[in-house]
Amino acid sequence: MLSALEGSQAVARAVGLCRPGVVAAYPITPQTHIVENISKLVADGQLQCELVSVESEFSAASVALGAAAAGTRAYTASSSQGILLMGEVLYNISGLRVPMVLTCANRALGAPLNIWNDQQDSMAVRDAGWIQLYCADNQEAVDTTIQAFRIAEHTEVPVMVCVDGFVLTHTLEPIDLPTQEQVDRFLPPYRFERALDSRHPLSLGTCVDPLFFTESRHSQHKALLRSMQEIVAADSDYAGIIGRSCGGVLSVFGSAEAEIAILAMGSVCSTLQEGMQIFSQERVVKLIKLRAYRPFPVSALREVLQGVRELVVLERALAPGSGGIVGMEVRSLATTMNSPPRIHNYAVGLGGRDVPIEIYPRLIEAVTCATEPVWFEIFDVEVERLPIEDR
Amino acid sequence: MIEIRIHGRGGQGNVVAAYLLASAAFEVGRYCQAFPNFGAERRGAPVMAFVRLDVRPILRRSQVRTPAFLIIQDPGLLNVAGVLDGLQERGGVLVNSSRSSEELSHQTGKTVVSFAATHLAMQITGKPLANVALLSAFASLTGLLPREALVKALSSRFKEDVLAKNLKLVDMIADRVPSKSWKEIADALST
Amino acid sequence: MLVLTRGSYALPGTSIDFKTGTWRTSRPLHKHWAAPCHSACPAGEDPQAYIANVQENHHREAWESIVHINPIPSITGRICPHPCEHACNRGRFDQPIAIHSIERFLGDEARQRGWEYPIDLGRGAGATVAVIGAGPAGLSAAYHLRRRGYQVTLLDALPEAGGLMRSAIPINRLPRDILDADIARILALGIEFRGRTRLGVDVHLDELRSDYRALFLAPGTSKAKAWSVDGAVPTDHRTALELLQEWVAVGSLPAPQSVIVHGGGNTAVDLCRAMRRAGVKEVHLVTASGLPGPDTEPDDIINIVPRELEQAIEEGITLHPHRTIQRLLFRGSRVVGVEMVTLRKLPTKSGQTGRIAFEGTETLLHADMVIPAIGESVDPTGLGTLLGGGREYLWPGNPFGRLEHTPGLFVGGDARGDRGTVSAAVGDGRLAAAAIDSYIRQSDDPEVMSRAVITFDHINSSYFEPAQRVEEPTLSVAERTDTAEIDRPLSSAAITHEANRCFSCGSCLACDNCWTFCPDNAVVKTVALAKDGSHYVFDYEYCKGCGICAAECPCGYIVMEAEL
Amino acid sequence: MTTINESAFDVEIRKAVLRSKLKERHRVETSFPRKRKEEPALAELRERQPAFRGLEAGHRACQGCGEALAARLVAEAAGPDVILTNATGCLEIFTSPWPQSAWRVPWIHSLFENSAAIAAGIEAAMKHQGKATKVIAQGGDGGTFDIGFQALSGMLERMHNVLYVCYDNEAYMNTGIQRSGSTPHAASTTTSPAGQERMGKRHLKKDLLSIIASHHIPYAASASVAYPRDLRRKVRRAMEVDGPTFLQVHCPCPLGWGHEGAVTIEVARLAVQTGLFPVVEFERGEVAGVMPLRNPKSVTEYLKRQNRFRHLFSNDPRAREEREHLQALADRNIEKFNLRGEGMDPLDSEGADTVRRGGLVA
Repeated sequence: MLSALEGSQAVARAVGLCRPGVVAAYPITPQTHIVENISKLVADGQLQCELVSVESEFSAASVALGAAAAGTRAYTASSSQGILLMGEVLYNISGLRVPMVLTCANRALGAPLNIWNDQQDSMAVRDAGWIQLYCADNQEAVDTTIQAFRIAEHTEVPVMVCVDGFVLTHTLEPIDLPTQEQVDRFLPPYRFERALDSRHPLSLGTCVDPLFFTESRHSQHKALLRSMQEIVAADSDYAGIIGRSCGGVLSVFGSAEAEIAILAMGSVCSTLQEGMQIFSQERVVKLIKLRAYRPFPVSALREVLQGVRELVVLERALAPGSGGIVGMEVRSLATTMNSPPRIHNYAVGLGGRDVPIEIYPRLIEAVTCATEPVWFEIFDVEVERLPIEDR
Repeated sequence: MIEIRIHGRGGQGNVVAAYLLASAAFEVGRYCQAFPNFGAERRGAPVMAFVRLDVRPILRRSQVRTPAFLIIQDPGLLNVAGVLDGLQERGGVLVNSSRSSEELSHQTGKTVVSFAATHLAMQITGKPLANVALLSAFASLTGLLPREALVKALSSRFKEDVLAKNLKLVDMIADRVPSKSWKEIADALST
Repeated sequence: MLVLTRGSYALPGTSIDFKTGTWRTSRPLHKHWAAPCHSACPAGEDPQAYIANVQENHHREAWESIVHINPIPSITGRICPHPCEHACNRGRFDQPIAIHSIERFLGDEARQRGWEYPIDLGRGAGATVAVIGAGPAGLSAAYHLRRRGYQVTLLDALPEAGGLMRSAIPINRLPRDILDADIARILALGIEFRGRTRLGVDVHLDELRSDYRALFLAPGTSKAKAWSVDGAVPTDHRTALELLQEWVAVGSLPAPQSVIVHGGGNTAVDLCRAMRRAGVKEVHLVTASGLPGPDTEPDDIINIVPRELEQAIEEGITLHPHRTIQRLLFRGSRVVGVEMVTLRKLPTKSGQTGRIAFEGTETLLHADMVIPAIGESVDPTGLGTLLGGGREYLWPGNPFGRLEHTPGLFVGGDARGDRGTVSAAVGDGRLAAAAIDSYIRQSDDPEVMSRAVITFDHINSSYFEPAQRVEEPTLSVAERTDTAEIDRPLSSAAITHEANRCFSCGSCLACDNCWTFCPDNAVVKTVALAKDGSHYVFDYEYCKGCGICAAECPCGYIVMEAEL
Repeated sequence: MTTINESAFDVEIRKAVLRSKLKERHRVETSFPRKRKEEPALAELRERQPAFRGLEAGHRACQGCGEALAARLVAEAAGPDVILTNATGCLEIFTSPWPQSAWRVPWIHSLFENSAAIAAGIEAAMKHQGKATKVIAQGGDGGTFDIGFQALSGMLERMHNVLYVCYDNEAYMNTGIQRSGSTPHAASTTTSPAGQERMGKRHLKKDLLSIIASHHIPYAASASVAYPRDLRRKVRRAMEVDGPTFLQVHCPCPLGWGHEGAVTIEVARLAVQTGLFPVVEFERGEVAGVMPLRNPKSVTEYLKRQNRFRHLFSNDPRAREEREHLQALADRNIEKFNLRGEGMDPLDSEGADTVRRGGLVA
């Protein structure tokens, strides 16, 4: 049923529909509303779960790990510094192949301190062995959250659902929450085969020496690659039951024949989508909305990039001293194409900088005028605000 | 698309006003979007929130730069730089103030409707929060939101006594402002 | 091929595949030492073993363990000077175990409850053996021979069996009903006793040697040794043994005003006490030995049951330790006192020890009577050439008492010349019986147990609590009579308490320490499987050889042995 | 052909079991398995021990490892219906070199500093599943006093039904003997070495137990491997409590402390008997019990047995000073916890380890 909900509230209710047994979280802006809303569900008796209000994000991830390893569906959420504080645990969870879901309310990393949205936090842990799914709007955030549990539990790879902080989490908009019955049909009760159980006492988290560590990393890599199919399958099964899809690993808007394409992740896709409608007279363009960043959908991307001559890759983060993060990976896959597009890599909307709709025509103009591909630039830098040496 | 910007101060229920406005619109079948200009400001500091209403799904997530309407929760905010920025030429400004609409229109050079919302809210709800009163006035001015929509929106947020008082406030405000004087603009933007 | 598990989990307890035993350079072993009490017991008892049974409240098993060695624990428990207690490692911690009390208790229990000697007569060899002398050595030999199934004839000059135990030990130390009952129980095993049969008078060696397959000679020592001080002898010279026997048999003693007894054994002390009770005002005991204490070397302590020494002092006996009589003082022909001199047992030039008198330490002691208590020798009557060449004893020269030049003839007890206690006599009888058995069966001498003796430094005393040794209640001096037993029995609870003080030196206490403290689970608890009699086995597949078990074994039962 | 749906996991288990059976050494059960006649007698006996065996033989701890012993005793007393977590450290490393594990209870190692948080998560899961299985978090002193302290404090504050056991061997032993917050004053470690200018660690051993007790938890206690009966009793006591409990178990590290493995227990015992390691119990923040010292021994007795204090026996005048300092610290402990015994007590520092024939029932 459609209702006007704040993004955080919607995500919280989606989590509740998944019937987690243990939720552990530590407050950090802009994730707080999610946890507050879950707490409210528990307080109102609408969700039977153990809510563990830990003393740090590090413990939040650890508690969730403990719970999931013990065979209970577990969930946590965080942002920014919190994600980094969890970092050590995140690697550990994925290495142990313990399924769980984490919502990252994306936020910039300090210093300087900044509570606003970009995606530097989830990018910083992109190699932690988690599946990362980015949401373009709150409906996707809800649907992806529910799908994430199934993906995690089928693949035994943890899933991070990335929801842009404030831009989505604090925005009220009409959202269709599936019914409990639908979610139950989609998501069977959690069963972890290697659960800690005194009747079946396994040892988890052993020490693996050089003789086998290479293989264990290979296995983990393979598991991530295999999860691609499960992401697609979960999305299509979800569509079958609930009637709505998130596009699997990626979606394309606009003309398939377009020679200009923009690739982006997260809420900026919505603005760009409207830009495409408003400024449709400009050029034929297609928008590639990348939902799965990990696993990185190499073949799906290669397919949608066929025939594209100019590709803009937008980032909400950067690798200082190198440039774009997503851009670099796209560039690398393009080298495997027969006629790769020229790739222009921009970071936009860092630390909450508004991404106005006008960005669309400006980008199109920039790439169509460019004589050389833009290796990497931070869009919208006000040069005069910079110290001389940094201009 | 109707874009609205709400100015207030931390603690005045600015975001609530935005959410209520969007929710009420949702109740009459509009697409809506409401979000704060997310800040770290504390109680008393000037803040903003944005509302978009449309008959089509709203995609853009940028801030509202050219609002059709401004809702200003206290007259002091009129002195804050940028409050009136980007207001569409035909747009209207709803201000909580004891000064007259005319006086303020003259001062700002915009179409201003004002009334002493805090005073009324204080009388009815016992709390100096103008947001619901302003919302009711906005509904009356634009004719966008029938009473039932407001009631539904308020019911989802308030309960029992607080709800009753706020509903009373809503009803009391409706004829304090020139009803439907902004309806034309609103309708024009709604197609 | 080993295949990676998801998330690299491992199955429980699979470390068992990893044999840490290969890390070891030394390994723990159970070492069954001889406990000092065992080693010190002249009878050959293993008190540590039967105390272990008492700890578990298995009194009958405990008693059976004793009578496997010594048939008369209720007697030795009363009268033995118990060198076991002196040797007891617990003495280095607080006080030694009151082994004699436990032994006595078990002997009394057996008699009172009518426990039968655990003897299997079925295996009887049937051959006949004669035992001459029904004192402790003879009784022990007869008993042990009977246990082996021999037909034993026990001969004694006196009408009743018991030897010195009957003739010379004060009744208040060894009630005769107890002696009678125990002897009766032994004889009832099928031993033929012939009293009033004096060797050389009523029977003769040659005739016995032809009638029996073997002979065990335990005639004791009944001939007073010649005694004089520089050639002088009191006119009223009587030996202590004579007087004591007279007192035990008839109940009368001479009662001068004051008496000096010269000697350091039980006979001397028993006589002192008897005379004191008979009315002698001043009784002096002059002895070359020292009293127990820091000044006295262990081998120089007076060979008397400590509690008896205490009782003697209580009763007013004056002791003159580390003294000897150098001169008799006469008034006419009558002795009026002695000159004493201080002496010490010291190493001499020859490398042995000897008693050295110190010039200038002479003192005079006046008394009406001087009685020597310096021992007796074997009565040669009927022994023919066995005691030739003026020898006082039979000196067999081996622990079995085998007289090398006369096959089939064995000797034991005081007559050996190197014994002095009932317990030693009991031990002689047991060893001789074993040797006689070997002789008759024409097999080799039985093996003599020779385990190393465990010392206190092998005991981990952290695991034991200080606990007061029990003492038998005694009659007060005023209550003491010639017949009532002075040392009263202890309760079963007191005995259990005392038994629980035992360190179990060199024997497994089954305390679980090794099992509890092994970081590697390499000590496995068992009863059925331990080949060495302990309750635990070492799992050498996993034992890393750290040595904690050895260090923390309270009993010194575990030692580390280097593995090369 | 069977039609039972076999999960990938089941298949893995089955294969592993088959592999192990080939080697004739394997168990999954926590109860003692049935007799297998073809097995050697010793292996069978191993299975039939009268105590639950939570930590199996074949782990790779050093000879005479106090921590291995402590963990073994804890697992024995707590099992089998228990789930263990383990901070990174020696215990974790030597018990779980894949594909082997010495644990016969469910066990998980995650990280160095989150043992308590992992345990809290498992406990929450047990609550949610309606199970009574108790959770024990384990860590060394590094993982408890230092890096894991925050997670531990949080777990205690939230009143999780978890027993946290700190195996206190007073330094980071796994990484090669670096000083920790638990390292005693003046002890030499590789990061607090004794030298010309220093007499070992300059700072004091953190009074962790008091800090823990100040969380107002139902039960917090210290124990020593030298007193296994006391240790077992405390584990059982803590297991009975529905709420957070804490045990600090003093366990010597022969390598790190510089003594022979054989004297591990003796050294541990001396730590208690000198007063340097007070064995105490707190309930709701109040001292509820102590192991009295019958005859407090001189700290020298303890110090001289360990190379980490060797420099305290040099000619340097500071050596004497530091010895006196340590003695004063021991005296302070004795005074603070009123440890001085009043005569003989069967549960005092000399009575608590008394043995008797037939072993310890407790």
